[in-house]
Amino acid sequence: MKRYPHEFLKKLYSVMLEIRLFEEKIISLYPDRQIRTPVHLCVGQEAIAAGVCLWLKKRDVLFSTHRCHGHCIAKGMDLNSMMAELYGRKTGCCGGKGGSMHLSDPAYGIYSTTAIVGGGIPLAVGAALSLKFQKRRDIAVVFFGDGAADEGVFYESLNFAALKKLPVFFVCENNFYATNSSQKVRQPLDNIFKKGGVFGIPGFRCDGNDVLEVSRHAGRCIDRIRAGEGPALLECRTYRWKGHVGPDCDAQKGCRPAGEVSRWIKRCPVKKFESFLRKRGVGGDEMRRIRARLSARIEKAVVFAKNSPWPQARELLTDVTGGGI
Amino acid sequence: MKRYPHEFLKKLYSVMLEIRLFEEKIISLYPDRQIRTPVHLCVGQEAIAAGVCLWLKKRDVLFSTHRCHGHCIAKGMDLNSMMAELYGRKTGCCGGKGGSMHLSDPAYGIYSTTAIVGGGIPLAVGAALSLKFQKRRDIAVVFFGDGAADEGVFYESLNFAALKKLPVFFVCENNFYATNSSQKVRQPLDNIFKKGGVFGIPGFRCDGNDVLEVSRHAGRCIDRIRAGEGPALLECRTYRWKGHVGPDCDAQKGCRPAGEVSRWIKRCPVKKFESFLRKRGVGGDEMRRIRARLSARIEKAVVFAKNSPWPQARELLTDVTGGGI
Amino acid sequence: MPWTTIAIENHTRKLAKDPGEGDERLLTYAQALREAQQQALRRDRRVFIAGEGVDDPGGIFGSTLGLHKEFTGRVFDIPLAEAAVTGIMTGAALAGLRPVLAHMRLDFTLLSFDQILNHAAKARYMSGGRSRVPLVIRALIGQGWGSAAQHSQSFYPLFMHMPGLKVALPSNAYDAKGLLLAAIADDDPVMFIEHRWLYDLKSVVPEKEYLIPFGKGVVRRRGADVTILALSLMVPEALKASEELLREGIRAEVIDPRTLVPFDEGIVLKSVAKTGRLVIADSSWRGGSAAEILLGRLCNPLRPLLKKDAVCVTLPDSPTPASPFLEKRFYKDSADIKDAVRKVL
Amino acid sequence: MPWTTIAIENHTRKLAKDPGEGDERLLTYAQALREAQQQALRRDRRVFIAGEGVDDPGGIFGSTLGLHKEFTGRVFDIPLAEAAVTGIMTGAALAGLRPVLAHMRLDFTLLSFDQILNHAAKARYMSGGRSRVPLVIRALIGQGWGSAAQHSQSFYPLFMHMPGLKVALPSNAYDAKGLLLAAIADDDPVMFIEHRWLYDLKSVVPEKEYLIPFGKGVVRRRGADVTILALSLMVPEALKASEELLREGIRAEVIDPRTLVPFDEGIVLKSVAKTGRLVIADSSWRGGSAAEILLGRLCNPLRPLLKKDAVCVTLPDSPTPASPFLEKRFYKDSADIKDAVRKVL
Ligand SMILES: Cc1ncc(C[n+]2csc(CCOP(=O)(O)OP(=O)(O)O)c2C)c(N)n1
Ligand SMILES: Cc1ncc(C[n+]2csc(CCOP(=O)(O)OP(=O)(O)O)c2C)c(N)n1
Ligand SMILES: [Mg+2]
Ligand SMILES: [Mg+2]
Repeated sequence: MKRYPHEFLKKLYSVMLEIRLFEEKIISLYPDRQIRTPVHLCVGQEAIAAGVCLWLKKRDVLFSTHRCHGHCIAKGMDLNSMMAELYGRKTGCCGGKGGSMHLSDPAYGIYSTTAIVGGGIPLAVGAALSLKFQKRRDIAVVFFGDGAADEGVFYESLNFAALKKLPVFFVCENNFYATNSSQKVRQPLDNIFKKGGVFGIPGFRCDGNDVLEVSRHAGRCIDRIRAGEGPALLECRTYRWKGHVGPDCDAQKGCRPAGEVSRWIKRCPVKKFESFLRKRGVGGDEMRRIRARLSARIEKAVVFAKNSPWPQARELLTDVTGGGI
Repeated sequence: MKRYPHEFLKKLYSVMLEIRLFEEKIISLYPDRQIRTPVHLCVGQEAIAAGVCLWLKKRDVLFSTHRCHGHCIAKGMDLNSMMAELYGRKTGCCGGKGGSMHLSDPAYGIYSTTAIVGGGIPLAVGAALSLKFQKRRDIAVVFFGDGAADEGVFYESLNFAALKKLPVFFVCENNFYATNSSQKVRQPLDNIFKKGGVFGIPGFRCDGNDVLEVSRHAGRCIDRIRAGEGPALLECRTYRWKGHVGPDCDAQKGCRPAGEVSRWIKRCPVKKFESFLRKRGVGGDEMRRIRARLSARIEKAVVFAKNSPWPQARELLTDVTGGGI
Repeated sequence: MPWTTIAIENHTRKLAKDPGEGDERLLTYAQALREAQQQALRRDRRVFIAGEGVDDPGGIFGSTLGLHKEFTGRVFDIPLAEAAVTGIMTGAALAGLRPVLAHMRLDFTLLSFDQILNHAAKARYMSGGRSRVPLVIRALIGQGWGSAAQHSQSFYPLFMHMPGLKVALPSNAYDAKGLLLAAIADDDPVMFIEHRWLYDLKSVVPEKEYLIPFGKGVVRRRGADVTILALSLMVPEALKASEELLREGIRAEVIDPRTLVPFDEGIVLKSVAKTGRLVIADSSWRGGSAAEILLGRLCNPLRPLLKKDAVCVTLPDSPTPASPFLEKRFYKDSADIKDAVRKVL
Repeated sequence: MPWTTIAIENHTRKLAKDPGEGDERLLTYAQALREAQQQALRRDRRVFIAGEGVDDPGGIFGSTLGLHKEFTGRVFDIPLAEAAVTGIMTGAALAGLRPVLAHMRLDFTLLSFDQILNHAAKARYMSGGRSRVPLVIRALIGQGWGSAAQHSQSFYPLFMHMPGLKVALPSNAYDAKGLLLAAIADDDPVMFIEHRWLYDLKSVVPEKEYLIPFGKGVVRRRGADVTILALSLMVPEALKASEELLREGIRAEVIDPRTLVPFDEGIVLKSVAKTGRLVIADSSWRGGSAAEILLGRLCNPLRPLLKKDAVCVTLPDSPTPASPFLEKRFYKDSADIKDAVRKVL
């Protein structure tokens, strides 16, 4: 039985739970119609963000997707500014201009979050080029869905990253669907982790609902990348509990086979880790304390957001360009 | 020693030689500045077009590239209309509108020839979709260079073709350069034939300067595809003798390592096959007769082209659209 | 050909008749699109529909709902590979089929601009007219609820600069059906640009098949005081504005060109000859907007007709903001059109 | 910042002074581009140049020739993957570098429109101004010798409808250098559109670094009878036309806006206020051309100034034909501009 430091386990748990609670808070608030931005929730997928970002420093670069809340939280972004962004406020991380799909914060290495499927992949490769160019020892990580593995830029980016041996970590969150399209009707083989092989990029696959397994794989890949050995690809198999967009589950609409969602809910990454933690002597009290602390922080973020001012009308036209020389 | 029917060998030889002589004729005429269109010659690469198209019927579909002369000849297109197209005449296969990079003739299953690298690959997959849809037993073949294996549409197309099990044959003419960029500075691994593997597409590699080897591989792939077993990919390794564009060799400009061109010229596909033919009892006389017949036909095409009228001025604006309903 | 037996709409008959009047059958825009595709699929074995989500429980907001059940294998989902898929549809069209490719958002078509402009739009010309690309690309414009910068673009003006391509911009259910059938019947590639906010609007839609010819605009409302040339979602906004203006005694004439390429210049000039005033209501960005392009094209013939400067109602030159506060200021509606009308009077 | 010490060109000083006059140093357009990049590479460690063929014996028609030798690892060839490479350059720009991406033909940029419009142009806005994309995309327009439909497009008007993007269109060596340095110094993405036929033309180019501000046009030749607003290759054609017209006693004023986004409206209006006549010479397709867009934008302020209808010289609405016979009829030159001038007088 592998030994993990107590603090390590608590950190993992705390990040994963923070994501879960953040998303659940959105679910409970959404009916108020004050969060007016399309939310792509990652409930059920939290272990991946937590297990990967555990190994990242603030200076490392991260690119995400339309389903970005979890990655931003795990990278350390400020909850207040995230929540305010969902509320469209001036104090939001993007000043209210980005919304749920484009959460970003350069201070945490999240320069731009794109909702174009696959679009973030070359951006991350480019950031990695910049890091290498500047001889920084930081890395770039990009999260993307199984849908992005359909897109040509994915392959072009793998090719380029391998060619230039760039410090970039490709993390695929395979939840088996792109909107309502199952992976099977889009890809002839279920082997995303192997797609980098023909470019010489090592690929790994893991249970994306097992945060320890994710962190183990991610840790190894990231060590390799930091050591200058070039890119790596990790496919994490997981499942989204909610509909593609919005706070409801869409299974009853016939979007997914009956029973599939409930089967995956039984494999809840948070619950699974909680029972592991219990076995490792992290007590129920301690977990409850963590949960209470996180809930309070999220509650505070909601209050912050709601009390924040709107952008000013003139800001509609600022930040289009910088004016130039 | 495998036995080949005499007619089979002569057919192969004749097609390959026809391509060579056609390109050489262009080289000799180009200084007259009457062929005013950028010519991308395939001298040195003839065995591939010949070895693949040997197995195609008129109704089969073919897509090509900027370097299309050889493919069009091997598919049976009319030399007169090809040459007239190079001369920009009304009688050209595209009425003078296409030029060297866009030779096409729907009567021979060549619907549109694109000079955008990789652009023809999805077109071929789409044509294959159409063939399958119409329950025709014909297939689509697409030729492309090593450069096209850099492009995302190549992978997207492989994915789609494999997914739908389409009757399409991907033939890569790997001449190790895209303009002056060596494959090495564009691709981390030299394994184009394997790129379909992750989609479940069988891949093969052969000596593209050995017409028998090409035809053997192509024949097997095409049989498979016609039998409804889905796409196949063949990488033929070859070399272009001339510069990327135009009638001259560019090696002395420093575009390629010294000696590389001459090494490949020693591996001339035509000469190589001629010495094989001699061993199989095809006499020098017979070869000379074939050559004379082809030369005469090409000469006739030049006369035809030069004597052909220009398009009419009003044709500048025809064929943009068809007018509609 | 299976298409020659459909009546082409008698253009003049529809003049001044608002869709929605009469006691005939009402359909939503989404239903009309669906019916057009259903009838095309029935009429012509070469027609098929591909697109992300065409066969899912949403059915592209209802516009393809359930069609995959009636037409097995002819209405199918695709990988997220917009570039290749557009090429694949173009190749299928070259080789004899009549594909309809559907995009949930116009924004995603940017991934396929090479296949649209370098390939589909040019194949006929490059082949000297011997090849054809009867391809329809349907794409929706999204709007609102913080869709933000990448899910709400309405850059249809870009398609006005692509020789070989036709562009339809249906503004109501009746046109949606007739233009889509005409687009599918057409031998050239057509960008068929829909607006999500029109999807639930109803108008009278005949059950029979009918084709609306490209390049023929329609006068949606007659009036003598001012001409409003409106595009896509701006058509119902202009109609609303003109109703309200009527209460102030201002009679606006509302013109819907229905297609941007080809464009019906005559109908605009005829109207302005009468009114002497022009407002163009267009929901694309100001710089390089359809409004600027059309005003530039018509600048000379308009000069002697206009009594006052023309006014363009467009989106400002910025990406779409997410915040509802900014979004409200970004978009234009009937109130902006009314203001514009008052300016030109 | 390494850029603040470069003088910004004194706009007014250059007015009415043709590049090419004087006894100073002459460089070709290609050499000027090369010098700009060389100086940028020297000045700023963050600058690098990527592109197919930038380090080959051609060096993008001389414009990057040999730079890879002086700047090891900072001038490099790329795979043929225009979509991802544009994204990669954008990502590198977001993360602190200042990339210059070079395309041999504008046509190939279509593969990267998603990265240009959905990503590079919007990243600043979507981040609320916290991120920047100091990226320059150089692209050449090809012309002639049967380049045909896919190697000769000049669809720069498309980039006029992309908020967040700037567009430069240098017409001579002096501008090529000053605009390229300014584009590299700029914190926003710039489409830098060159014309192959300008590459060998020479003008006076100071050795020192200088920046030409975006959005400031220049009067290339003074004249009181007619204004010719000319773009890119049409600038030298317009100058040729105006010289020949002078022999007929017609004094044309030639205006070069130098950048399309931002666009210097004032310089055009000021000129037309004097001449009362306007010809726009633009080598993009008529439909949706820069000429139509600009005429639409200026339509209102021009109305009281114009004594005669403006005339646009553009390409016809067809793909480029290959045949030299048709090609000659497709392209426009000084003769067409002269005809247009005669029409507006
Ligand atoms: C290029 C592109 N095509 C289509 C869409 C519409 N779209 C938004 S999210 C999505 C599904 C993406 O699936 P996946 O990459 O697996 O991520 P997931 O939503 O499952 O996390 C699609 C198709 C898009 N945003 N971009
Ligand atoms: C998308 C695109 N990028 C760049 C070019 C310019 N170009 C024309 S041919 C060519 C080289 C193609 O190399 P390859 O595919 O290996 O074919 P080859 O010329 O070697 O036969 C390039 C880069 C192009 N036509 N299209
Ligand atoms: Mg998914
Ligand atoms: Mg090659």
